[in-house]
Amino acid sequence: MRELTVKEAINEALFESFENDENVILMGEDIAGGKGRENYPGTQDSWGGPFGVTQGLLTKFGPERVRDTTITEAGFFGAAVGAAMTGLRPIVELMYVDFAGVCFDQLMNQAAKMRYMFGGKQSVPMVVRTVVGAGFRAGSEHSQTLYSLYAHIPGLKVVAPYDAFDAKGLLLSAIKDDDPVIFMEHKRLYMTKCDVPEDMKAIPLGKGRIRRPGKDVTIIAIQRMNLFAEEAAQKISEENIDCEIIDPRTYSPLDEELIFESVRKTGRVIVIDESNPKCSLASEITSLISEKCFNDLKTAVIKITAPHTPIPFSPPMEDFYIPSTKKIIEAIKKVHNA
Amino acid sequence: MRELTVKEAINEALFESFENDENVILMGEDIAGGKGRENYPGTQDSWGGPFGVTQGLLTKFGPERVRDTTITEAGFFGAAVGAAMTGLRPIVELMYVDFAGVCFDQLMNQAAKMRYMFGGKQSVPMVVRTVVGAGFRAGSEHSQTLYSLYAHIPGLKVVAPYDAFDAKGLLLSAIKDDDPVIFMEHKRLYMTKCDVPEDMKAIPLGKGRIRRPGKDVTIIAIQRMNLFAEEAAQKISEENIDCEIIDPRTYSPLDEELIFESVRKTGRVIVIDESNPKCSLASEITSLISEKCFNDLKTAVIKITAPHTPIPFSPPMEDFYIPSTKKIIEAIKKVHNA
Amino acid sequence: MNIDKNKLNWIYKKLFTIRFFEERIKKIAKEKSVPGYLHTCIGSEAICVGVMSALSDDDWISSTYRNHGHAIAKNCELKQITSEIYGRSTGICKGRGGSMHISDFDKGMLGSFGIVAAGPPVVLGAALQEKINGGTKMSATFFGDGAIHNGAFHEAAGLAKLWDIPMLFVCENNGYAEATATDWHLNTKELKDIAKAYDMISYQGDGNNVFEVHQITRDAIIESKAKNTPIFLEFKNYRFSGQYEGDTQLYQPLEEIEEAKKNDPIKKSIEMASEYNFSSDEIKQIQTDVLNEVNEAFDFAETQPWPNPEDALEEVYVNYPKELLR
Amino acid sequence: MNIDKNKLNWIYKKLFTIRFFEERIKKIAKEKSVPGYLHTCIGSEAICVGVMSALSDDDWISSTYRNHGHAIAKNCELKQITSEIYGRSTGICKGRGGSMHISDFDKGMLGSFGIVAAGPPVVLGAALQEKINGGTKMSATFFGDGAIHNGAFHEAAGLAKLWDIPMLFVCENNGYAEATATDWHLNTKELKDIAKAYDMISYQGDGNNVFEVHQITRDAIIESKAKNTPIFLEFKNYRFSGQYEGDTQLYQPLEEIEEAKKNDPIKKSIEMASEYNFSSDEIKQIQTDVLNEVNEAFDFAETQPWPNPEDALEEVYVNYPKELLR
Ligand SMILES: Cc1ncc(C[n+]2csc(CCOP(=O)(O)OP(=O)(O)O)c2C)c(N)n1
Ligand SMILES: Cc1ncc(C[n+]2csc(CCOP(=O)(O)OP(=O)(O)O)c2C)c(N)n1
Ligand SMILES: [Mg+2]
Ligand SMILES: [Mg+2]
Repeated sequence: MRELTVKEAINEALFESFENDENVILMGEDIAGGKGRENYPGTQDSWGGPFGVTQGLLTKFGPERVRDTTITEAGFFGAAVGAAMTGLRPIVELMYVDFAGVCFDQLMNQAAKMRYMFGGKQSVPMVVRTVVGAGFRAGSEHSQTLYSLYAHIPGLKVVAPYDAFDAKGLLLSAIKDDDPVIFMEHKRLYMTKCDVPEDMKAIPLGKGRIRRPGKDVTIIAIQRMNLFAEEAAQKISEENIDCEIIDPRTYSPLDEELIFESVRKTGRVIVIDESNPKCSLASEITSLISEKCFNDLKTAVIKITAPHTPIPFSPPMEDFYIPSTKKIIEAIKKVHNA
Repeated sequence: MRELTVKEAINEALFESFENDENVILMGEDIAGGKGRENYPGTQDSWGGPFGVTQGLLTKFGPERVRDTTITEAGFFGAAVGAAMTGLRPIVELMYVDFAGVCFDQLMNQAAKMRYMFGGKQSVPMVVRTVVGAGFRAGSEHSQTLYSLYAHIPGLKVVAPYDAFDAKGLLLSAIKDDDPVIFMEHKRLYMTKCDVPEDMKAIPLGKGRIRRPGKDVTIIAIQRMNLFAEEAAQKISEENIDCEIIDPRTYSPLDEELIFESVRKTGRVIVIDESNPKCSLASEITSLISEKCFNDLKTAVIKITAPHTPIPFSPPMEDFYIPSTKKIIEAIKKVHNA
Repeated sequence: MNIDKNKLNWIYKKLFTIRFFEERIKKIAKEKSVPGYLHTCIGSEAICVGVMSALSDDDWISSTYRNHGHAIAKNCELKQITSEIYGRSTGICKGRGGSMHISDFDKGMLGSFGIVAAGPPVVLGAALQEKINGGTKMSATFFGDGAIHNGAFHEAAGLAKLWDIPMLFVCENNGYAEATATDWHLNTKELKDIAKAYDMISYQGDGNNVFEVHQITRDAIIESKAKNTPIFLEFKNYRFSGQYEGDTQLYQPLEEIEEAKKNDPIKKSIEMASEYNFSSDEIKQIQTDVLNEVNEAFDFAETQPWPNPEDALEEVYVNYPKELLR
Repeated sequence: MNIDKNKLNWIYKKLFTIRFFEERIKKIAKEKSVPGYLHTCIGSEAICVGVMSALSDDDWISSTYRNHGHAIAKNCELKQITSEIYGRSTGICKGRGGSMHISDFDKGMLGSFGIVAAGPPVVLGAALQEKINGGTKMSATFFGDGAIHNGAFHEAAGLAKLWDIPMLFVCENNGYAEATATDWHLNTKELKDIAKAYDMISYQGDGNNVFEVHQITRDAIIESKAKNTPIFLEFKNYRFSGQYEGDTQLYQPLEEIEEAKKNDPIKKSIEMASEYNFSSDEIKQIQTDVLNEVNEAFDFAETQPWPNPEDALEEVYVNYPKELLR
């Protein structure tokens, strides 16, 4: 088997989707680069977005399908909606999810509600690719996750892969999906590697994954938090505590059954989300467990999230902001011993 | 004592705030009306917003402080931020909260984060007044609540009064507050009345209210849901079930202690929110209770929310969408008998 | 102007249908026999019909909350429209949309948006799709004078020009955005000059003259397609209706309304009928037919079944586990 | 042009400070000795300094992520700026902001925004406040060529004109928005023509000539205040830096960069020094002084203490129960 980084896996999924369906197009700021300098060698496709994820698409598929835009997210997100309704399968890039607020209307009120409020005759098969996450020393306006903003809105689907395998499989599905999907890529995971088979298949949306089976404590980890959860589980296994780690991967629809099954087994639960705490995914999952598995719980669920603050720039403060392996280990001990 | 409607109470609070502090200004679309027709008698101040809430302010305080705007929420919300930082206390109107998506950036990334990320030298004392809520047959784009979108964001405060007393007292506080406050008014409550003393005082933000003391079941009701909670509590009292109803009134900061105290007493809890369920206030409050009062709970908390759908127009469907007294009564019985 | 008799018949029929329809809506609004907000378009008939008469049946449009006229002129079923306004299960959106969101994808209506300026970006997308797929459908987005300051309009206009997208930005300048007069809120001398920011071709026309609207639009479509460029159209008229039914309209001076009535688009179209070889009997016949049709649509709607409450859960997504919709 | 010697001294000092500062930043970026993103402004010095030299110390400005030059020209403390970039507790934002958000309210900097076009509306608000309170502070918002298509810019521009707000919209047209060339993304012939949508006065100037920038800005301030109206300024220059440090800049043709170097604003200012009665010795002296100052600032920053981790919880709000910040 070959190893791919998350970045490579996403790039591959994009290439395959472009090849398999000519209705797939991509719009975003500097997703290729070199617009306006077509006459100079070496300028075209020299960017591929700030992380190089979309590089090569322009060269292979041309400027009609790979469209660098101006800084007009409300404009081209709306255009994606209209294009999706009328036959294309647009992918649009929100360069950082922190820019959500300049184009939230087109997703929340148009993409998400049109099928419903206009009588079900059409659908809006579009994908928003966006970059999330702290730990990059990128400051308050380039480090948020904002999962819950999108997950709150009926009509949207929300997906956030942890590793390259899931990234490829889920993006293939997202692009084929007939509903609008927000596909969230974590900037601190782009360079992480794992095996991805050559003939990687689409992974259905709405199916979580048990990243580590265990019997004592259930850890539900949101995207990058799987990294720390695994570290913590590994360490604590030395004390003979056996953790099960569940990565929901899709937050809407959420694979509730997978979560509940594990909770029923362990009765001890930790939910980890690097987002701000209030009305977060962590709140949602915790509330679901407490409602549906009340009698199975042996002790209170522990939520581990960022504090209710913006994301600070300075490393010691940002490290404090992000849930840590240490905090997770403490929580494991606490729920285990309760 | 005199009775006021919520609408009158808000109007009074605005008048008093304008009188007491000349730095208070108001900006919004058609908050006065008649702009451009100043030469014709009867045209000025003939609107006061679509619900007439701000009527009279232009006539009394003039066009410098009461500013009708164009349909540019990102523009004038940003202007409120800059005006607030430099000495004014702007109130801006988001005509319906459903328009949140066209100006979310200025609240989420600027108003909310500036104090923090720019080193704490300034604050942003502004108030966003907005209209929320279903039950008005106003369709998918004029009926949302979106409480949790704002409550999720650190740096914002979120307030939502139920009755005229709270509306006046909380708005007085919100305008005096040095942080950005989202003040949410429910369109189905505007015409409801209650006693409001002539010398009504400001009610501190972050303090909930026990709307009905009781010992058997705790009901935490979000804004208009207090109405149905009271109906349900009234009815069920005939069966000798004694409900305590708590209206948090402020969602950020949330009066957690008041909620926990009641839960410790009853051990049986229902949370009612007319919002969409995922990552909602109901999720947040439920998760807090399950974390902090685990040992006090005698049975699982029941969340009653709208379904995960946009808001349908047609009355039978919209009535189905909104949590009902009937559903609350069933839930009371369920938690009581568990 | 050469317009064939069939089209002329269609034009008069639609003009009267919209007017009769909206008058009936005003009546039932007073009686409060329908739920929710109602935004009627009395005064807009010539713009709705004139533009649509130049478009083909399967061209793409977007509308706003003030959409009855657009829907009627885009040949949506009158009974279904009415039933939707009544919130009935046979409504054009199955009762889920209501008056503000009347829309029929099968008739090329991409949507009726409650959010000011939400339509232009969406229609840009449909037009982009036509361009990419080599399609021939034209695209037109309707919006009001109030939308021209809004960022979403500007972003769509800028992209359309940059990307050489043939489409029409159709602005109905009816003198008011809610309770605010257009002549106050404009920065440019003429509203259409907003297009200068994009070096976009723009034309202005009398929105009360259905034939002028037709001709300007027809020419603009040809030019837009030929030059591969968007075109901005401003049609001036007057908003006789309030912002919504129930609006006291105190901000509209009475003398202004009286003055505007002289240019009522329906009156004008009747005056012009003889130029197009319509006898007054023919016009009356059309009116009678149309009024019957309108009345039938209301009779139909009033008696239609309500949706089931649980229908609220339908068609949120194409695919989503039903049990997770709670 | 008559500029007094003190100001001239200040201008040269600031020009060199910015250049030396950014060159040092480029170096430490290569060595990866500071965390996070760095957006340097080599090539923007004349615009930063020219505009600021026409503003008063307590006038309001906003900047972007590319803010080092604005902060230095607005007289923010060099040591505090540097310390912020290093993420230290003595940084100008206490280490919470970082390079992208360097800002000092006490120096009239309302903010450095990471969101394109977020600044114009905020500065509009400060200018509105001045107008309402009868204040005299001028307001200027800096943004790039990339921002002119964005809705937030358009909304702010439209409101400023409508409300007769004296303020400056200062656009630095440096040829690129990230990896996209300005000459591609413009619809208008000249960037400044975007202001036509608002019938707003606009001027264009050589952004590499600090004295031209100074004069245009000085005149614009006078005109803006006298006419109670916003003014749009476009200054053309070239972005020698990449979008951020580490950017390969492959999309910028080498011949273009070479050509642009001929107009390097620092080179130009040195060439023009004799016109302003500066000897080359005087210039060298200023450079030596300034370089020392820059070096001191970096030496200072490198040795400053880190913030405490829990300081992350400070100053989110003015008032909020601490225990609820979890
Ligand atoms: C983004 C947004 N802001 C505010 C509103 C409230 N609103 C509804 S209609 C309207 C006025 C629109 O005027 P115009 O564009 O001239 O259209 P008309 O009603 O005259 O057809 C406003 C402000 C809205 N629907 N959307
Ligand atoms: C709303 C928004 N969209 C996208 C970005 C990402 N981004 C950062 S800088 C930039 C280009 C800005 O170019 P320009 O305005 O010319 O400024 P310059 O960098 O040349 O100074 C983009 C697209 C952003 N910060 N904000
Ligand atoms: Mg109008
Ligand atoms: Mg630039």
